[in-house]
Amino acid sequence: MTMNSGDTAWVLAATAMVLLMTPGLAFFYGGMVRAKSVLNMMMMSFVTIGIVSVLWTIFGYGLAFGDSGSGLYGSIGLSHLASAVNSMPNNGGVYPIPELAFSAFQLMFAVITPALISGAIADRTKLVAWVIFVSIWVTIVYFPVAHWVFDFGTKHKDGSITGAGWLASRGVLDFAGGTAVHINAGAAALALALVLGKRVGFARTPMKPHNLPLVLIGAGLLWFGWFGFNAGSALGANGLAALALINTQVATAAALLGWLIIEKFRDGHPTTLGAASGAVAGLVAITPACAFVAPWGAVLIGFAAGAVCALAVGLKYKFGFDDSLDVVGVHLVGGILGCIAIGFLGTTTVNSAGANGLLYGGGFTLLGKQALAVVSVFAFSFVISYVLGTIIKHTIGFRITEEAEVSGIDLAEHQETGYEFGLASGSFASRLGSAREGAES
Amino acid sequence: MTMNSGDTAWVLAATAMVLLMTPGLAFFYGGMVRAKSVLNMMMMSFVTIGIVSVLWTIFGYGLAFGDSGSGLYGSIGLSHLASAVNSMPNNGGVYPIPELAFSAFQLMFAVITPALISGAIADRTKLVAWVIFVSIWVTIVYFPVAHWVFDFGTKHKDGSITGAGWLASRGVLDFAGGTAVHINAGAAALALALVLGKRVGFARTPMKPHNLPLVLIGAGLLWFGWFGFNAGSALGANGLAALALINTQVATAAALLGWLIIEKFRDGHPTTLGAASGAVAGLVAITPACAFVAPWGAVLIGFAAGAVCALAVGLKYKFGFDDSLDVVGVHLVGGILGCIAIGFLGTTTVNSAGANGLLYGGGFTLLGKQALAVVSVFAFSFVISYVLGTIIKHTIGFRITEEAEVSGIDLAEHQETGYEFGLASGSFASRLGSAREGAES
Amino acid sequence: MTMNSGDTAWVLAATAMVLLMTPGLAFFYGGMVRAKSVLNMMMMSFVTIGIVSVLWTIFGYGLAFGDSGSGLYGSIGLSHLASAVNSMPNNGGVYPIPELAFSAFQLMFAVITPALISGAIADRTKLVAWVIFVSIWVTIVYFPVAHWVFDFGTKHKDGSITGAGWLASRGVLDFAGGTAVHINAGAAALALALVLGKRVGFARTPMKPHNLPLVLIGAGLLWFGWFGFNAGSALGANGLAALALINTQVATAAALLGWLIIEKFRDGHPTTLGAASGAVAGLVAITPACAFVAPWGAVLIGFAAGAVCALAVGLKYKFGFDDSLDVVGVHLVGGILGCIAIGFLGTTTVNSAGANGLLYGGGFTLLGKQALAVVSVFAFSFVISYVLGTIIKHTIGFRITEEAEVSGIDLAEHQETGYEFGLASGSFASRLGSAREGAES
Amino acid sequence: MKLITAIIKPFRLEDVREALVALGVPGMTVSEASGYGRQRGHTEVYRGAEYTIDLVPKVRIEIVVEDADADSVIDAIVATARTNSIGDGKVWSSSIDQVIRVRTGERGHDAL
Amino acid sequence: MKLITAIIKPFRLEDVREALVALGVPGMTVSEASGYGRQRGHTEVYRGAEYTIDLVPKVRIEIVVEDADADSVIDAIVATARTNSIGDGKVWSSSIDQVIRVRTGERGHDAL
Amino acid sequence: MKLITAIIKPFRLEDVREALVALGVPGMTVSEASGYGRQRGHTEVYRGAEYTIDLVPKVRIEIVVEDADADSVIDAIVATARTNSIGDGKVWSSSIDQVIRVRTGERGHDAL
Ligand SMILES: Nc1ncnc2c1ncn2[C@@H]1O[C@H](COP(=O)(O)OP(=O)(O)O)[C@@H](O)[C@H]1O
Ligand SMILES: Nc1ncnc2c1ncn2[C@@H]1O[C@H](COP(=O)(O)OP(=O)(O)O)[C@@H](O)[C@H]1O
Ligand SMILES: Nc1ncnc2c1ncn2[C@@H]1O[C@H](COP(=O)(O)OP(=O)(O)O)[C@@H](O)[C@H]1O
Repeated sequence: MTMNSGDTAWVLAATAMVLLMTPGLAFFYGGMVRAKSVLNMMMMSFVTIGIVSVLWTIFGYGLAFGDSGSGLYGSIGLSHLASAVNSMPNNGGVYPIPELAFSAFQLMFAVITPALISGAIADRTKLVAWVIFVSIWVTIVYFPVAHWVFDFGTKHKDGSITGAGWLASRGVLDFAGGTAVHINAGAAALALALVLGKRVGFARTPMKPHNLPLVLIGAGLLWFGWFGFNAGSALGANGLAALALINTQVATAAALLGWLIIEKFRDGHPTTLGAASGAVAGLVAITPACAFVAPWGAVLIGFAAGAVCALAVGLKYKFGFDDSLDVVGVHLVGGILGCIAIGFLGTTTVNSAGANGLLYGGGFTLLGKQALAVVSVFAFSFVISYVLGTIIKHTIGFRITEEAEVSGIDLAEHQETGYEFGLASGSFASRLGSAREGAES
Repeated sequence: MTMNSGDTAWVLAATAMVLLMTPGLAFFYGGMVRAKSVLNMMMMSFVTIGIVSVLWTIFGYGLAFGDSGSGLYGSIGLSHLASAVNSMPNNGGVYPIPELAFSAFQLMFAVITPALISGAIADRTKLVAWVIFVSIWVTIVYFPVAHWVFDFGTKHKDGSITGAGWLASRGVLDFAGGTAVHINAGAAALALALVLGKRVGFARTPMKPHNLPLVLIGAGLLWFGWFGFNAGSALGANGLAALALINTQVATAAALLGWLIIEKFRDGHPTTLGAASGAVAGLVAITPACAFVAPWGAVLIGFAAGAVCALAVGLKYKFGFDDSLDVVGVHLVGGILGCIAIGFLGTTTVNSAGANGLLYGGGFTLLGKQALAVVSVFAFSFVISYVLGTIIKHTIGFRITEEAEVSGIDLAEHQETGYEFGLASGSFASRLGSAREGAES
Repeated sequence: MTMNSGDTAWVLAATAMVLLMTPGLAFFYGGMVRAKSVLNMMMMSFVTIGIVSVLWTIFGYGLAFGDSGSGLYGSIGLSHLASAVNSMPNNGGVYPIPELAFSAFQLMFAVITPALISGAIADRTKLVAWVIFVSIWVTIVYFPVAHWVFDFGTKHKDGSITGAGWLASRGVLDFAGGTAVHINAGAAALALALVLGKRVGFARTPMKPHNLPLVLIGAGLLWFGWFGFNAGSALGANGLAALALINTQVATAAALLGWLIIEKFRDGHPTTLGAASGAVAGLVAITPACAFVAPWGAVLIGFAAGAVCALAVGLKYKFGFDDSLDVVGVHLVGGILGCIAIGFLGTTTVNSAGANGLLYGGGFTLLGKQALAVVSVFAFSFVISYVLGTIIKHTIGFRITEEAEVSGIDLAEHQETGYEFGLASGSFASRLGSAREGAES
Repeated sequence: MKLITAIIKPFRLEDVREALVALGVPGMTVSEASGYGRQRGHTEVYRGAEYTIDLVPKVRIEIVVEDADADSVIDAIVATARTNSIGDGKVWSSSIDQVIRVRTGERGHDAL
Repeated sequence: MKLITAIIKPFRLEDVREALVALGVPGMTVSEASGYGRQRGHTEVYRGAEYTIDLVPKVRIEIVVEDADADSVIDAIVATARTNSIGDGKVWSSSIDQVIRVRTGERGHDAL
Repeated sequence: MKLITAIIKPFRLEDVREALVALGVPGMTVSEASGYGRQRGHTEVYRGAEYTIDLVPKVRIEIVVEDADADSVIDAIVATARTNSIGDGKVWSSSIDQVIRVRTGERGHDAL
């Protein structure tokens, strides 16, 4: 396909916007933990950007978007991104944009997905264990699942398509990653919350957010970046992108209201944490559906997501698992809701490449496909994450000591404290040589 | 008009940027209040995004950009956005972009305008009253006024135009919303400040900003987003957009300096709050003018706006109304200054669709039109806002109790506190059922 | 060249993104100083935006991109930007975008470069001295050096080129400003750190960052904006921009990891400040190289930059100069590393307008050119900055009093304090008249 | 010499300070505190998790005065800090051996 | 009347409060403090610059009690705050002349 | 046993701490405070509204010492905290009944 500069312009901008989501997530999560853990919480996101981007360059892009013929994973090997470079400036690919722009855009999805998981294991995770987990998890879970869902293969002159992922080729509709990103991360989050166990004092000691303005900064940046995520997934500047964009906005807005209404009736007062959480729930739920439903459908999905997730975040107290920042309640639940909703509200009047859901006379076919995708991504991610987490737990260990957790993970893992507004009496020494004993104690 | 992917790319990016302005505003305002009100201040912006986006989907877009034939408001009914969806991917509209992109872009303007008002009534407003005010205000004030100014109607083959707003069809120049956004919000802010009355301790107790870095984060995001606001209003990626963009930058820069110079001479020291405020004043003032004046004219307008608004923010102490965060002093004054300045500095050498102002030999015609727009938008908005505010005040009440105001609106209205850096001794209980009595007390 | 809306769309978006970098820098720097200096630190960035944008309008654009025929500076005079306006909507220039878009994009580079310097002189600089320094420095250092590197002149029908900068015409490769921006700022930072001398208590009293989440907010916004900086420097939405973008991402990611690894081995713990610093070091180093190397080369450059800069920031303690926030260690060192790395890793397989480095069989030619650029920009900037700084020091004075420095520059220079979370007992008075004596004391 | 310690509601601080200055008290030291007592704390709710915060923000004022002035200072504080609602606070006084002004080394009466 | 001052580890505060309430202590005042002592502080490293922070976060509790209750209160604090690790803190008590409830002006026993 | 309370300028804290350690004082408790006195506060201006902040940041040091050591500790604090400018602060001392080390329950001399 010949390259179109307008489409390229939008995908470049969208890529930058999606990158910003991961720092945004770091702030959203960071503000929610206690002041003694804010740095570690943010570090998990930042280090994930580092790891995944480098792995993507080496083999990740190939594993996700190469062609093994199986539909289960892409190609194994080191050359894929290199060949993408060589095909510049015009790619021979599916979209009217440089293949490197496509690759960069998809990289940002690979970055944020594992970062999402970190919210489930706040305040207690060894950084080195997290680094190892992320490295393996993107390799054996994310890259393959991205291939399943996002790789639409190569269309040949005779109309045949080869190299598509097995879910994509079955006509599963997931515009921007309800399955590969949110259900995937949510399932892994649940697995890790179970593997790591509860924080010291969970459901007994207050663990209130230490900096709600920081949470809202994160939510604001997430919302902004998500337009790149969803509307950028059109991989061009066109009507579909515009549809995805406006649906993203109205669903998120409705979800914000939905969450606040539940709070008003359940707790007596709507909260700013609820507004931020509702917005994120709406963003999650509309992600798969944003270019397959009409705006009124987006409002419905958003409103339902806000309300349902507001109720779902309490489940961890009932079932007794410490999904610290509600990755399950928001990303897993919201992701499932959005994927399934397409089965009802999908309509070809807004997108001829989509399909009609139950309410548009499409019968149960689409619903079945969507359910298949939900179940298979959830099961695959949960099982592998649980096994991987357990192995790490029993080898190098996944948690810091209880003492370090109580006095604060920032100090224990990073020798830093988030804030210093008052007196920090002490002395100074520069450290130009190698690690001293004191540093290890 | 056929769709152009480059123009679409820019409008999509600009739309996302304008969305970010409302969280940006939340931070700008939130940092300026005392720590006990920061959440409520931000909540007013976030909940406004929620409400306006949903109303836009249902009827707002039609009310603003449909055609009633009157020029006073668009069309009444539910179908407008739906038909926009159906016209995809190509619209039959005025601009070479999908109609949904236009609609989404305009939605962001409808979102931020009422959010701007909230700065006038900081620390003391019942959330439910604000929700009701915003819902009605956008419906009976913003949507109609947007139609007046922003709807240029449909051009027919015979060259005739139908469906334009009454100010737009009279040749009033307001590129990105000096009237519909800033004067409109500023007039409503003045009305509500009068209706609600002063905060406890106004002009006696110190009410200094609690978090100036947060104010600057807000200002930075506003500045960034405003390029979308102003240059996006070209609805295409072209020379006009570039002119709007560079004018926005240089006017804002000059306004920042203008405000600081006034502070240096009046107070002895330039302040960071002054820098942020000056920047916003410049952004406001250049909004209507950004694509009608030359860059040197933009510098003049910016500098004047910075200086004049720096002086204007003191007026509330003189006249005794508590426009808490100076919405009148910045948005009303800056908006009027920018709109009127076009009457002097407008020139067709930079934009053939513009007009010549007094200094370019255009005589008083343009100035008269601009004054008409200023006066009519101010009067309409002020009167309706005052009446609407008064009705709310005397029915459900607009203010929280004095006790709640003194101990802090965040706790009273949201059961939250913004920060927890220290000891928060207490106990924990999860709340899975419905609202308990305690919550209502 | 005829205008292309897709290219224009990307440059407009990139321009806005680059603007956001300067507030981002303000937060990155602001969080790193002590709470008593946060406002002054941010003010230095914000006031720089003000000054440089206005000077750009008056004469800066001409000085940088006009044609004096010498290759050493552009044109002297006031008319350049005005004539750019008149050439709208199509420019007669080198790029398929409106000249005003090019001018606005380049303005943002001129803004951030002097702002970078401010990190070297934290906590102790008179604002008025800074204002004077920036005004003169951009005029006699930045605008000329930008001409050297960024002005590729006008290509005539006979293939000849006139008006190019002397380094650009020699085939020096610096895609987005390793020399003109980072080495330039780093050299000036070193000069000013020497001229101003050490802070009270330097290398004795702890001076730990007061707000690391703010540092990370800054780093996140810098990272985002830098895509505009680097990929926007393609001045179009094309394969080169995509290459620049993905290289920026992977180099930055690798640098983040590189810095953390050094910390882990030297200090025992990786830190969030290290992650943020590593990211910035990577962004700096890839800036000149982003469109001349393959992604694997970008990973190498990034990793090296992270590791080398992590070691370099300690040098100030060894040599005893107070480059407070390590502008030398990050921007000078990282900038040199990136510029020289092109001499090794540059390859025409990714960019035919580039050149082959040593490892691609290009011999030492490219390396020599790169070294020439590094040395000449460093020497020019260091010498002039040192002289200029010394003159200011001995005339109006460059530092605040020691007492003011100890009690905090925010109060001394701005009569403000950054935060107010607790009790601020005091009284109120509005100040509508002119500066009172008290204000001057 | 007596040390008077007063725990009061934060928003009364400015009035108490003014009253003490009017009484001729030359100085005082103020710090933040949290109180537990009859006054109930408040409830905060985050994502459906309810936190009962038992501590209420208070301000602590410490004033060193001569024995003869103690009663009038106490009375002034009690009178100005009072809002007649639960949680108005406590005032207590104790004897101190000596007080020194750091700047001059003066002791006792001269140190105040 | 006695004033009991306890410097304890922050994370013991809630348990100490509960123990005191169980003992019938009607109120207390809590504030943040930093301690220097046998318990060593920690090291922070920023860009290779090492900061030895000598002060350790502590909580100060002040309780006014009647003379007769002082010992049991002290014992309860010591018992609940103890973790048997260095830095558990100190408790001291001193005599105060009088205590007044601001809200009512009551003194002595009635003021508690 | 004596309790010595010192209100000093924050930037003198580190020197005072060192002097006390040199003197063999094994521990102390530090907290933030604000002072009102001869030293004038400062003015802040926000959008033309002038705020006169009367309180000046200070640090409070509390040290429990044996009676015999009180004078030398006081002298050391006064000597090190002094900058000879207004606002250097105050030091006062009072008697305490007893002091207990939480970790061990030791009392008196052994508790220090
Ligand atoms: N026994 C006590 N010792 C020390 N401080 C106390 C004591 N009792 C109360 N306080 C302080 O006095 C404040 C007010 O007490 P409270 O019982 O709430 O109200 P009131 O004094 O009006 O009866 C508390 O918040 C606490 O700071
Ligand atoms: N002489 C003292 N005067 C006042 N406070 C002290 C004194 N010694 C110790 N403290 C306080 O008690 C805390 C615990 O003391 P430390 O010597 O660290 O442990 P321990 O009491 O278990 O021996 C210190 O952090 C400090 O706040
Ligand atoms: N009567 C007092 N009681 C308690 N603290 C006091 C008293 N007078 C002064 N202080 C404290 O001592 C500090 C210094 O006092 P100030 O009068 O400003 O200077 P100086 O002690 O040098 O004369 C004050 O900020 C305050 O914290």
